[in-house]
Amino acid sequence: MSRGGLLLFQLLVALVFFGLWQLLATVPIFGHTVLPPFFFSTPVNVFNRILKWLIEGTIWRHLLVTLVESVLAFVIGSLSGALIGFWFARQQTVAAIFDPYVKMMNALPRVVLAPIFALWLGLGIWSKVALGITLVFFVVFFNVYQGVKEASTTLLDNARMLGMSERQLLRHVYWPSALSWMFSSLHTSVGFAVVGAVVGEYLGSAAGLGYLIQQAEGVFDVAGVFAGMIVLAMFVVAIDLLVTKVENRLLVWRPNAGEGTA
Amino acid sequence: MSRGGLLLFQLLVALVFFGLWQLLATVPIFGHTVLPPFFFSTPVNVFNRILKWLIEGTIWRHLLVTLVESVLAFVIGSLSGALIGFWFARQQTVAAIFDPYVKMMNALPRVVLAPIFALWLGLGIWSKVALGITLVFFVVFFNVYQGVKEASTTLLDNARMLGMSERQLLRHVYWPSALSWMFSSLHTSVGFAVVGAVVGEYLGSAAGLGYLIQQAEGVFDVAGVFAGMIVLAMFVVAIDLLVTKVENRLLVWRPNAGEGTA
Amino acid sequence: QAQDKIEKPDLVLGVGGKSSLYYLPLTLAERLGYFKEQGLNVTITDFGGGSKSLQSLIGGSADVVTGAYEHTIRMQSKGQDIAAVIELGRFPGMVLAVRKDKAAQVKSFGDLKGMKIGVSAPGSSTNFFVNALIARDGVKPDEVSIIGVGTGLSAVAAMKKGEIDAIVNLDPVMTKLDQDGDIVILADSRTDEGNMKLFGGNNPAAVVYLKTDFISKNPVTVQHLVNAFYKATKWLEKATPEDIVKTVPEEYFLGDKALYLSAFKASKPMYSTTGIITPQGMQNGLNLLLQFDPEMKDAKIDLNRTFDDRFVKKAAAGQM
Amino acid sequence: MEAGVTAGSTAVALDDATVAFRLADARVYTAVEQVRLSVEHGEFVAIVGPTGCGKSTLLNVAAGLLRPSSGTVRIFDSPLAGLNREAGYLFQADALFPWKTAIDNVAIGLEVSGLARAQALERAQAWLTSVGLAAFGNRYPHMLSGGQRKRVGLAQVLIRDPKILLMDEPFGPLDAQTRQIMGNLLLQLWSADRKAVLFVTHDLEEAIALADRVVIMSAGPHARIIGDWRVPLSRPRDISEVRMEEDFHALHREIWSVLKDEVMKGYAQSSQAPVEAA
Amino acid sequence: MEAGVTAGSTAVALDDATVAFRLADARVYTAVEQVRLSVEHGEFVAIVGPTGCGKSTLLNVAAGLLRPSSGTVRIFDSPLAGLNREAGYLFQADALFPWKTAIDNVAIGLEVSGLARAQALERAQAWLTSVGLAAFGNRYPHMLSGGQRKRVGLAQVLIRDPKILLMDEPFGPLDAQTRQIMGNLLLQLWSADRKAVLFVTHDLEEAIALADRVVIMSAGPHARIIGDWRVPLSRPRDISEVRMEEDFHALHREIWSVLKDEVMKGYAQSSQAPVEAA
Ligand SMILES: Nc1ncnc2c1ncn2[C@@H]1O[C@H](COP(=O)(O)OP(=O)(O)OP(=O)(O)O)[C@@H](O)[C@H]1O
Ligand SMILES: Nc1ncnc2c1ncn2[C@@H]1O[C@H](COP(=O)(O)OP(=O)(O)OP(=O)(O)O)[C@@H](O)[C@H]1O
Ligand SMILES: [Mg+2]
Ligand SMILES: [Mg+2]
Repeated sequence: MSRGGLLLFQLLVALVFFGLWQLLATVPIFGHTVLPPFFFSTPVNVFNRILKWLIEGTIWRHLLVTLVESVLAFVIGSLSGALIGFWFARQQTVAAIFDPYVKMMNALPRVVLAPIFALWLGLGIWSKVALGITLVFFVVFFNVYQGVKEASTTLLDNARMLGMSERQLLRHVYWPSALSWMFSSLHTSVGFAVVGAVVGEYLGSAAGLGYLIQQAEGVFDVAGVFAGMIVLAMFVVAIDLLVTKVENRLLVWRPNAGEGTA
Repeated sequence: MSRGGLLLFQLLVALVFFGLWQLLATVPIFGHTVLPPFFFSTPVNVFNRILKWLIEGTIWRHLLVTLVESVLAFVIGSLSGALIGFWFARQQTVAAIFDPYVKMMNALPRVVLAPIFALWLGLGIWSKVALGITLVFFVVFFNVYQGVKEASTTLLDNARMLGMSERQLLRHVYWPSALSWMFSSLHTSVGFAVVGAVVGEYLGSAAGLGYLIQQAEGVFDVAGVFAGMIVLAMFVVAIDLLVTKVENRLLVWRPNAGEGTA
Repeated sequence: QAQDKIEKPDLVLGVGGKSSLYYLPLTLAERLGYFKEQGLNVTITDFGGGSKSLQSLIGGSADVVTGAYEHTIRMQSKGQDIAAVIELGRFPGMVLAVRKDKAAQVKSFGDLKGMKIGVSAPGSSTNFFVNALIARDGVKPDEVSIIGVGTGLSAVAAMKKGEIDAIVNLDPVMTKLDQDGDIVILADSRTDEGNMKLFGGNNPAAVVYLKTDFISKNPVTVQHLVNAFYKATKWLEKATPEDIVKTVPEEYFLGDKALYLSAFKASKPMYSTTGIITPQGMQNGLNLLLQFDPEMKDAKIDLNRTFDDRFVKKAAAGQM
Repeated sequence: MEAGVTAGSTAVALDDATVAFRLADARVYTAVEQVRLSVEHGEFVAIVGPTGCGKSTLLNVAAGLLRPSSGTVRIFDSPLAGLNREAGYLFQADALFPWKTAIDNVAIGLEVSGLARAQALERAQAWLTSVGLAAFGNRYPHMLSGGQRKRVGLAQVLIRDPKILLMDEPFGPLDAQTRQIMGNLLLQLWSADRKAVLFVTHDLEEAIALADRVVIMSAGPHARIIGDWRVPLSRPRDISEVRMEEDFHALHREIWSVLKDEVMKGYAQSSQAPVEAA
Repeated sequence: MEAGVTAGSTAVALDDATVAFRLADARVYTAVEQVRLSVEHGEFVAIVGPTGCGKSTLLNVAAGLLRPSSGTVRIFDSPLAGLNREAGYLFQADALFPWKTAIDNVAIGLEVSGLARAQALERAQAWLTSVGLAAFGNRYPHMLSGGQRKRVGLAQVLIRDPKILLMDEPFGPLDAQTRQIMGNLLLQLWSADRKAVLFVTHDLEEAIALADRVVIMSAGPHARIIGDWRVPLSRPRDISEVRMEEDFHALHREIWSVLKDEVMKGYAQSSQAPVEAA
């Protein structure tokens, strides 16, 4: 499908979605409103709110805070996830010993940890970044770990026979073969980084989209809540586009549909 | 390393961890307690609490509730993630159109959605299961989607030439080649399913480990909070062992270190 | 006898933070078996916050909520009919304090200008409380920096770390900080004189509220419910700390029993003894809202619809 | 399509087929150009040519896995759209399913066509025996040697009994003796119901011994068919015996002289830049 | 180890090497048994044997990738522990790095040994030219034909100039003419500094034409070395010319008669259950 056609279809989906929402929130079906506006507001209200934010400019500061937190959480979380994933995959003994602990940590409810983060890191951006990291880290870690273990044994044998040291193996074999694994996890992580930041803000902060959302929720301003979430979503798609760019750049070597015959 | 040796080392790690915790929480260093017991309790207190729970038997009911929620979230989330992942990978047009929306949804802070889940699903286990599903789904989805796309083109060509229909391709090629991707995501998901359930309970419930933790936190009973988290962690390791069993069973065909020469 | 039949013996009760002292009467009614006594089977669901328990009531997943009186006013402006049936707390119990090392600088509320103030959550009643106080000295809400710090450990952590200069919060957070000598209290709405000074009288806090049509459809059920709460209120009025220790689940203060008891002592005056919200109290509650929520300004509020005193009166009559 | 399968009809017909690959930077590499090649029903055609000339590319085109940039492909006189469902294709590269044992790899072709698993396995075992791997049925591919894997692949394709066989160096990693056994097996099958076979090999002797026609390709890029010989040897043949005949050697010499020059040319050419702008 | 590399020393010595693979169900498949094989410094040894007999297994053992179940491996008279760092190994299977272009694949061996990238690329380009792929340097492996990939692999191994060359059917997917060119290239390199070469092939003529010694293996399981011929042809040789000599044909006939029987035996054997309990 052409780029234009695709965009058209995507817009159509959005339109249908918002149309249905407006309909179900305003027109009662069998005397019963499917999406009571008390809980769902209406798209019109939500858009008005976003518009107002944009015009008044109040949103930018909050958006910037959340952006910084998300990007930091994403970068630090995925870097450390990838590094430790690599390390574990190469150090089978270390991996075997720490395996149950990693899994336990992955299961700790981060929300409960918020006070500890606040204690250690204060209420500034770093406690939110920490929350984001705890989500991003595990997604990337498990995938990179598996990706490294999936590297083809033939290629590894060849690489070793070509005289590669452990470090060179990492660079020339493990890293490229774990790349597609890593990128798959990065797509999941982008979302989680933002969730971490927003939830962190939601649990204690002075700015950010999570703060906005919570403030709206406190006064039962559902339009505000949804407006915050929609801004958030837009923003994630923007970051994800970047990740996809990098991915396509790094994975040029793959056979893909685009090639074929002229 | 032998199984026994491994277990020994694992225990050692736990001992060092708890030892350090006890030390830093009770012995002041330069007149300053690194882990003030008000925020961190001490391992001794925490274990006493767990012991008490076990003896009094209060914990079992809560554990069961959380178990049911987690398992449901895990099963439903990963099944639907895998199915929709497969479907998207095979329907490139659908995937292209919905791609940005899936990513947006992945970025919605689930905590904010809690009232909506309560509205739709009531206050029973299902609203917690829903929260778990929203975490598990995306992790599995992105990995299965990528796993299917990574299937070797040579194998696919061969399978097509052998007369496989789309459904047979799924079963005989895509499914086995996406398996290791799926299992990698399942290891991440086990943790997330539990996190979802617990956070759901934490945000509103009448039973479960999350409820226990919340009650404890409300009265500054840090020992209770940590005791809850430790029970939780144990419990995740148990579920994960099951996943690993299934994985080893399904991936027998792989060349592995265990084979080699006699 | 037929009219005495309980229409709906199985009730789901929502609460935001059951273990806090704010909701102690609920815990007592449950622990002392008053619901059972009244032939009710109450499932208590605990939520992360008061707004969530309200939402569950509106959404229909909870039948009754113990929450802030303020919600009944707010919901009227949103076209949702809910009404309180008994008052549990007559004072909000909120306390405003500044960090010890800042105390010298802060002589009046106006001196908070430019400071970082921790509230339980932005948009919550603690937020409005501080807004109201600084407004008296002519400081606008956007001239201070409001930070959400929660109502639990994170609030304590934030103050101890020096992340915030002032805090508005409830017990046990405030008692903890006070005991540890981290703060100097500026305004205390746990006590009679504190409330007189701040609001000129009562300012109803925790109440039991339900949807109005639920009340009219299930009057007997509501009566029994109120009976139970009323009895708990009475029990509490006479309770000594030892009684509390015996009744409240041990987990509630295992963290620090002494702390819990001093917090209880500090908070005791705030519990309602009559269960009745006075008109003065209603007006005080509304005034607080009017001052800061722009959306409330144009709303027409009929305060009489926010509280249905029939049931408490009957319960009180039955008791005596 | 079924109706078109009559003796004498053309099984595979490439008409002026050109395949150009798009490279990076919008450049284009024309692998084969204007290839006109037909395989009659029941005919055994061998393709021989220098490495990299485009033999596999032609098989991919005939299989419907690659659409030619220009020209047409007809299968049993109907234009080919999508996959060639009449064909079985033994790939040059290893294409066994690593998660299936040898016997499952062979049986899969029958299973997907709806045969009960038990029967499929039974016939697969018979096929494994034919290719000399009766005892290796429950090995996964990574536990087999290169030649064993190739033979499993052979059984995998042959068991489905396709009307058209596309084979890309099927006997490459086999020793000379096993090659002959496999060659005889193939001839035997082919003569039983006269399939159309398109057979790529680097072994000219093998090509002559097996085929009705031997087609020679020029070196790429722009590879074309530069020779097409009919093999004058009688059927049925035994591969090892046929090599003793004088006709065999005469033909071999004739083709070889053409082929040798072509390889040298290809060797020289492929050292220059073989691309043009799109 | 460097000290041991003197003319006349033994480059590779397998002594009573037995390799048994553990199968599922604790069964064991003994691929090769009691193999005694040595390659002197500067010697070119070809291994020929029926498919699946254990040729690749022996190379893996010599490369240090597989530890024999019993027996010893000595490289330049030192016992081999871990990888054989003196050897270059051209694998039977495709082992190019799919994420590197052809030239990067060739250059990597130099790069890892610390040579500057620019120089490594320059030398890689020269090697690509030697194997006839000068113009294909910036292609990724999936854009190359089977034979082209093999030649890139060849360049990848040869560029490192290892003292021991292990080659598993290096010329398999090449046409006869290219095979000869590559064969001559290999001989030329080898004679320049007398490497030890262990060369697996299915083409007996090629084995004789290239090697100093031709070793024949019996069919598996329990494959052993059943023949070891010294090739009496003079050096330097030109592969295409050497085939005209009478000695060549005599030796070929002699080896062939042994080999032929062995293949038939292997064919029969491998159809029975070739496993024993562990
Ligand atoms: N995807 C591709 N992109 C670009 N060029 C390609 C691609 N696939 C093949 N080629 C080129 O097309 C030519 C023909 O390739 P093909 O695989 O058909 O050769 P072949 O005759 O089978 O060679 P061999 O005998 O070595 O297998 C080669 O030069 C190859 O480099
Ligand atoms: N991992 C393994 N597990 C079990 N058996 C194996 C394994 N690897 C190889 N074998 C068996 O060992 C024998 C020798 O294999 P090898 O690959 O060395 O044969 P080869 O001589 O190289 O054959 P070819 O000429 O076909 O490549 C074969 O019968 C094979 O099935
Ligand atoms: Mg080819
Ligand atoms: Mg081999």
